[in-house]
Amino acid sequence: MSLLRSIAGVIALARPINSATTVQTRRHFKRWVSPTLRELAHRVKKQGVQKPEPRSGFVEWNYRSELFAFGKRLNEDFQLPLLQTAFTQRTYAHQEQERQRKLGIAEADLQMGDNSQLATKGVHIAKAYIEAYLQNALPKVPPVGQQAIASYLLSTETLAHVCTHLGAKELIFSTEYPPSSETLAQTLHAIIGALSDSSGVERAFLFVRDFICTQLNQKDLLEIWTPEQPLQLLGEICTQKKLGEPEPRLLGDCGKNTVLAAYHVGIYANRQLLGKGFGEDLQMATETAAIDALQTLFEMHDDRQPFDFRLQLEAKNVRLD
Amino acid sequence: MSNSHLFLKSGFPRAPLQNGVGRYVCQLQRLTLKFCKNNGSSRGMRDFIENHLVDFAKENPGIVVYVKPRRHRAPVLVGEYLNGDREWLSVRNSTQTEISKWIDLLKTQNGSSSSLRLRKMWHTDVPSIQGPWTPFLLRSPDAHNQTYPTSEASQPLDVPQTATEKLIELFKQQQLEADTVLEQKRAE
Amino acid sequence: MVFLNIPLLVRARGPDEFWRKRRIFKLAAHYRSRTRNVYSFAIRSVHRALAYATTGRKLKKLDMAQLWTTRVEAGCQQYGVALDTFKEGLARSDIQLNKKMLSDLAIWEPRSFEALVNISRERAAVEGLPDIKRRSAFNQVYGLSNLKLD
Amino acid sequence: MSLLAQSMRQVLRHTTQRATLNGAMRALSINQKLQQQNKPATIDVAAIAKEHQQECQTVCERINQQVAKSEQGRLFAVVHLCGKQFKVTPGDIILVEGYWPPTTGDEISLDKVLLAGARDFTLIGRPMLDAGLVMVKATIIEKTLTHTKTHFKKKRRKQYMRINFQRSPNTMIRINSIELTRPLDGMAEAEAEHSIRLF
Repeated sequence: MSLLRSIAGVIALARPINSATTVQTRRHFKRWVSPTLRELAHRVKKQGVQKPEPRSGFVEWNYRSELFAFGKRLNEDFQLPLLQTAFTQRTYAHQEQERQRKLGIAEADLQMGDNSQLATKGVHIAKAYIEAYLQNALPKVPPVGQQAIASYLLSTETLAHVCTHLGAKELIFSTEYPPSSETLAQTLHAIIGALSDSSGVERAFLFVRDFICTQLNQKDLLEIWTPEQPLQLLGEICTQKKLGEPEPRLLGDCGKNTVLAAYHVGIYANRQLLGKGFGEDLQMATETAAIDALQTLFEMHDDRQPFDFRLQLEAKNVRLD
Repeated sequence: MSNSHLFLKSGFPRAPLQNGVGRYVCQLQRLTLKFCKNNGSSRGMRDFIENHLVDFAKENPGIVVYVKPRRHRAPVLVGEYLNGDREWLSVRNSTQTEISKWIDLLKTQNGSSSSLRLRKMWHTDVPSIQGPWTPFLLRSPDAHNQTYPTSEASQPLDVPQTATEKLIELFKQQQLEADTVLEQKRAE
Repeated sequence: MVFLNIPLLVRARGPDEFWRKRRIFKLAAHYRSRTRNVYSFAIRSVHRALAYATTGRKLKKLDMAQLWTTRVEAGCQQYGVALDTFKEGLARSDIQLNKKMLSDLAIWEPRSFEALVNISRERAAVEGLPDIKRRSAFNQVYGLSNLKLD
Repeated sequence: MSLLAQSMRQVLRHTTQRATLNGAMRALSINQKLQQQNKPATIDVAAIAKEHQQECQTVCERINQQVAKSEQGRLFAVVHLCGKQFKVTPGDIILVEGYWPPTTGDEISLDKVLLAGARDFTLIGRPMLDAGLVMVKATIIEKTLTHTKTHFKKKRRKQYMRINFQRSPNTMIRINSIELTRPLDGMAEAEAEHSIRLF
């Protein structure tokens, strides 16, 4: 009996196997795949956090076409050698020269330009244009305010943010990777300088407007620059403009002696309402009311005329001294 | 250890670097086409490379295109974006039309959008122009220094006119008309 | 001719079910203890979650619509206008703003909302809609005085 | 009962110097016409119509002056697009779901404007503002597919389970600018040509 059963067993087993062979062999996930992958992942985790390696180290990397695409992406036309110098840092240039000297290459063709002059030119153009733009867009804001906004726009974080989002992180020749925000900011200045050299100052102005000034789109100007002592400043301005002495009045309050007290204070100058503000206590409410009044006087409110980013500023009123 | 990173992230619509405000910049930076030279599943990819890749590269000079033949590996599209996202797309056994469609999608994307659940369909940083509604907006200032309960505020609303009031009103009207008639007589 | 001897036929366990189960485990990663680790538990709660998600997408639209109506009602209550009078007034002066827009205006642009209430109240008065005379419950504190109706 | 919309006059009682007007001229113009039909003859209709006309003209002048001096500040508009209405200001992002022909980089102008407003005035269209009055310019910045939504149906104990995966396309639009192109000119023009706008 057992013999019969074993023969039946073999036949039964044989049938699915050759049926599998007749059907186009379906390739399944092999059973060794998931344990192997798990082991690999475990080893990678054991190695700990790795330093991000540069994209330029990959096999599929062609620097010349990346430069070409960088220019075309922003639909500007650069001269490629100029653009390449804009991307090379001075430290990297020195390092390269030492290495080539060690290899004994003749001193003549050792020159490897770095982006310092281009960067200074770029800084110059960007600063001039941004000041002219702010003067044109926010005429009533005092010079201190315009200066604060301009310095915000030209600060290293904003420039680094813009530079990474233009895709320059991979193209920069610098000693350390990923490039620090100073190198990124300097590279953006160098790109502006290179652009003004290769296709004129007009294009450089448009570039600055389209990529740096647009960071102010729908931005709350109070976050960038809040006047320090709003009340005194308001007093001075009222005397200057002869609006009469500003005096706060309580417009409304609720939950007076509770934790969540709210006071609504309005500031009037000879019976004309200048600004309204809320606050937990009277002092803070008058503070916010004064800031609100200043905002209306300087036209810095959210509901002011929005920035016009399609505006062509003529070169003449951008002082390039 | 929380596993929330495994789940689908949710967020709000954002455009990188205020794209579109100044000028529109195509966000796809690099496109890599990996395929096998003789495997059947890469046939669509091979056709696409022969027929359409050159025109695609000509039309979009801002995108760097890399072609990477690999033996016995599935065909793959990898798109790298300006904000650092990397979109991996397997195009196994797909025809060249499908591949060109997927490449158009990669080209018009701002980043890998398949990993973000949008919670809102619009975004603004300036929601209010006339100032948001506040409880103090419609409160008249003179209501501020009233100490409740005041008699005037505690009257019921829309009480229908009682009969006596109606009568008084009618009588007053008659008085008025009588006076006007008298005046007219005196005027003539 | 393939000679199948016994060691070869010991076991053939077919494809690795790790990948099939992984899809369910990824969706159940944030569940509690056994429903996160045991497949039979996980698949039940995952199916339930996916069903909830599918119906939830429809419910969300209804909830939002309800939220907008309550906000518009609160907005026009300040001016002593009932919601249906308000909507009827707007419809008759063929202003086709939907509920979402009306609630947005009520919150973020109160002056424009006041103008709309004015128009609809004028229209209701002209057309003689029924409950136009009803005064608001908070008349002298809130906005009715703004409208300066008779 | 004075049927004139009080919104013409200063609305906020406390002394805010920002006068609040309502530019609902067309609402008024049609308003008066209706009044004439069901008003008893005793009231002098022409006087009321004249007064309304006067009121509308003053409002329009004030708005035109403000726009001429470009003091109106930021404008917002309610725009009807692909079946949905959006409240937009310059610099906003809106998403349109489903297949939509315009591709990335296109500059379009949205002309189904239902309502436009600023800090001090609101233009309410009935149902839409005139064709060229408000110019809303926008650029298309992204066309993607949404994340994969699972449509899952299951009937317990009936061996019935269906799951469909879906990624619907959507388009992201950046609103560039909203401006008033023509000065407002009261009702005279509104009645004259009711051009049928084909959409």
